[in-house]
Amino acid sequence: MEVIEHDVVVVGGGAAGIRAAIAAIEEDPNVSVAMVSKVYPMRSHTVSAEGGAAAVAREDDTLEMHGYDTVKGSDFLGDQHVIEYFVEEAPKELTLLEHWGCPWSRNEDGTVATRAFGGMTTKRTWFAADKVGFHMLHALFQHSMQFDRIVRYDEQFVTRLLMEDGAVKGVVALDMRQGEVRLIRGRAVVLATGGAGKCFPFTTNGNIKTGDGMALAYRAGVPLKDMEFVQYHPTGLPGTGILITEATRGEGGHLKNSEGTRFLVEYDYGLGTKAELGPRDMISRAIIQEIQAGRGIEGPYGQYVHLDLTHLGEAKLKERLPFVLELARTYVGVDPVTQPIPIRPVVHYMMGGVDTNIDGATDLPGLYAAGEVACVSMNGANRLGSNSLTECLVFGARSGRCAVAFARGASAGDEASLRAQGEEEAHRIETLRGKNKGGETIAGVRREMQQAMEDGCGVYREQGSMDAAVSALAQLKGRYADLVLRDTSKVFNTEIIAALELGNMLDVAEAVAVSAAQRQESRGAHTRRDFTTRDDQNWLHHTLCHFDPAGPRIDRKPVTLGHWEPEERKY
Amino acid sequence: MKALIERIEPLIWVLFGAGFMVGSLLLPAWVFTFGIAQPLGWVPDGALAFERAHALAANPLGKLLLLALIALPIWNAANHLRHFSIDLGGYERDGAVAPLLYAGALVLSVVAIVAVIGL
Amino acid sequence: MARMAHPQAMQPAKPGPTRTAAARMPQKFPTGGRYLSYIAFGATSFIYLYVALQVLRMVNALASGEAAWNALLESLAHPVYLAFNAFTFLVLVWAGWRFLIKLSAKAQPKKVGPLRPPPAQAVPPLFGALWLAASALVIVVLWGIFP
Amino acid sequence: MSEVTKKTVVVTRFDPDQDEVPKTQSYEIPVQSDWKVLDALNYIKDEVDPTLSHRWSCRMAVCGSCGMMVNGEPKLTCKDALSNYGNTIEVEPLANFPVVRDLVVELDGFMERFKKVKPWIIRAKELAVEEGATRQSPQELADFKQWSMCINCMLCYSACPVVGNDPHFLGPAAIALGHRYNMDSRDEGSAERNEVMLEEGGVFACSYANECSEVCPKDVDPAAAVQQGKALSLLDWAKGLVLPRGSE
Repeated sequence: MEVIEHDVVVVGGGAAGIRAAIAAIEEDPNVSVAMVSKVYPMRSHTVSAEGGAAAVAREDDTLEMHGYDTVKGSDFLGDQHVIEYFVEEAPKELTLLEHWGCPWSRNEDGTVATRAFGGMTTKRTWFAADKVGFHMLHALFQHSMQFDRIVRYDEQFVTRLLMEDGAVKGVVALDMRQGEVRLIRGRAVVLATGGAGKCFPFTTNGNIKTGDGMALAYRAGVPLKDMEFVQYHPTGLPGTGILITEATRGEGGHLKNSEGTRFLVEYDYGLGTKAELGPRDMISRAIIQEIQAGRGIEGPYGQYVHLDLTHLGEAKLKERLPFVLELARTYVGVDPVTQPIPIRPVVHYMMGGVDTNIDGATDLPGLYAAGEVACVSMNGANRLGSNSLTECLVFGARSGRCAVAFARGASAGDEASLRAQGEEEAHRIETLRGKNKGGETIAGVRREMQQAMEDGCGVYREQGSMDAAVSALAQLKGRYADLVLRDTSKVFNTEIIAALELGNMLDVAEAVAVSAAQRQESRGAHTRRDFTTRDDQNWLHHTLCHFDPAGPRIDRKPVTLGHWEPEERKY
Repeated sequence: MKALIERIEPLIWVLFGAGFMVGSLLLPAWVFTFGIAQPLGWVPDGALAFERAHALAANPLGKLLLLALIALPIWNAANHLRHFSIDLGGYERDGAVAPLLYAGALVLSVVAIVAVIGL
Repeated sequence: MARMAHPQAMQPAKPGPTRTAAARMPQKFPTGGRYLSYIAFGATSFIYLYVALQVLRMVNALASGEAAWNALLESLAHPVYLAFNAFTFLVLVWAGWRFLIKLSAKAQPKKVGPLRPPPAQAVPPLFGALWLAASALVIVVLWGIFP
Repeated sequence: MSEVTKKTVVVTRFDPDQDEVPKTQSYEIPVQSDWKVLDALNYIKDEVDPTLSHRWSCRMAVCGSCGMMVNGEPKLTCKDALSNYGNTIEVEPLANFPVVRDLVVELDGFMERFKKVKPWIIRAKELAVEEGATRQSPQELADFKQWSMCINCMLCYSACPVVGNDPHFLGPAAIALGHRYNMDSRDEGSAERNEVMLEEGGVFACSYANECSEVCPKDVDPAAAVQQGKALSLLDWAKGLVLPRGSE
């Protein structure tokens, strides 16, 4: 078995992972960093983010305002010391990206342009037309290529964390090309593997968003935090779930029902004058309510409402939202210049994730996490649009730096014991490959899992449906053991990867359902029909979900409040 | 030889581009005149009579233009044929083909210079 | 079956860890679809070479005297020559269009140091106008209109 | 759901553990009228034959994973509608690339070329964060924006005859990326990059078939970048004749 040694191992090659790797080199140019990713880094799902990245840039804006917007957006479940750090670092990180070549859109005077976004009081979202994630990812990746001390391991799927004496010492990675397992040792490991949107059937997320890092940490004993908070983006294309950016509304787009009415203005959804510039959780609920009130439009993939951009004019759409034009024309055959776009709420983002502190550190020594995989607790119960790209940079950088500092004082571990863990993992994968007995297919179990999640953990939830999801998932995990695999080839065996990913998703999905079923209130994205209001008395705390072979175990953790007192969330 | 060609590749490209430019702009009308209009008797009498033609050609500007009309399209052809040969015959032959073509172009350019000076 | 590509085409410097199937060229190459125009464009080199040699021949004729010049003009009236030159003319117009309008227009850098050539959309009409002007000039001079 | 019909998808299969050379396999499957070619492949993978290997992720034409040859043309399969074709669709791995498995091609050759053009901002003196964002006018942005839109899907490499014939060629996407940085007002590295552009397999290896631009799903127009790169690196080449290397 091949054994490779580095100081820091970063798992994931999206915005958070690359930023962490670069930060590690900035912290110490002699450190050696492994960047391990199951796809070539430019394929990472950061690439699909569209609308922008938030950071205070304008004269009329303040850190205080960005902080307050974020805290309020989080329905007061965000940790306020984390949010304060975030808003302070945000402008620096986006400026760095500017220095590294990100093609930010510009004002006439050459300064960086900003646009309005949901839940933000002023224009503070930096953008590069409507392909911000794409440009940020490519700028980061290309910038990172000049550092020879960042060694990439592309198309290597991490299946397990190497442990010794209760600390992380590296990872076991399955080389997809060769079908062989290798050990990538590191005295600190940063998880940056993104979210788990593929636990749901209808999502903006790409095929690779299977909660791998969450499952790795979870099984190693790190709790998953606030998993019940799953963000539904209000505007996805019916059928495919392809994201139509919130920037459409930031630039002045309107949401309309079957009667052609701007329902966010016409009816009271608690959004006041914000209307289309409200936060995602509230707008998603409003859309579902419109549909349930019989004001949706019937389509081949169920009811939807309209996103109307026709009044913005072709010139502005081409300049600011060219990707939206391309997506609507290609995937629903609609030209937004002249026609409204059909949209409905779609699973977009996991506010929850691996429980970390402000350094990105978990309770497991040597293990760090940043980006969507992590829950550093800046998003609380609902993330504001355009905060997550910035989050990847701010906390990717911090966890990269902290990982280097940790690695300095940590031992490399005993090779023999680590090898034994690798052999064990190699054996597990070997027995899975081409396991031609069993009655369950990957696609079948995956489909049932996704259905259970949609039924139980949708925009609106209630005890019965969530409990049903919990038991369905427990049953599916049993059936997972009976999976049949037919591909015996070692070379680029995507079937075995899909099986491992499904295993990860089942663990993460169960954590989501169990966390959701126990929170008896409505807060942010967690909206219950049977507990319709927020209950700060009993539920102003984080949920921790611990892995246990017998079933997830729930625990709580206090929220760090600060100078923003919880208040009713109205816009 | 390969190294030399690689070193002067930009120069060859300039000659190629200039040849294509001159060839595109001037040669269609030229060929139309001499190859089609003149034989069909469309060109006014005397316009292409020896005295007038010689006078035009022997003028310094005329000489320069004639040189451009001969030498540059030859470089255009040589470089374009080189790529044509890679397309159809593969890259491995280029080591022999390219020097041959460029040497040919060079020889013909010298011939053209001598001929034009001799006017 | 498509032609094989070069054995080293798109291979990494150090061969990958597993055996690969050899790269193939696109199925339609060289004579299918758009490749046909491209290859035909390459073949126009022969025409340019032919025309250049014809011009060289004219220079030689002019240098040799009136008899040679007249003989040359005479020879061009031969039907085979006439037909081939008509074909040559059409080829030159097509190649000129592809080179000037389709390919060269967008090959102009957006900036060269502090200089900014005209914007890309303006270049094709500009080149078109230049082409017409140059052709007109050739006709005017050769047809004896001026000087 | 939309209307369902039957189509035959003929897919290239290659398993280096078993096959000497690639072969084809046909699948007759029910397809929906709004499906893309990728949806058909995913249906085969999920419901018919889980041993089929292909790369894909975002299914919204931006991650660049799912480039393949569809009826002989390089296509982004998540963007290419099945309705563009008749009842039989032929899907092959990208041309001009060595094939790792089924529809999966070797990408490391590209990654090396990509790095060669130094696709990052080069400055004599790096800026500090405290200096704030550089000013760049909308026009300066427009000078390079188009070249920054490449998603590295490799369709241009599959269309380019030079890529298939000349093993040294940097290729359209890599050169376009180098050009993107050369044209960026924040960058000072064009001299360094043009040395690479002038090497064997650099810009002058291009024979301007323009196929890269014909097949680009993002309208990057790499062919234009390569030609502009020829003109601009030419200036550096001429400068190099006058001033010996290393002076200045």
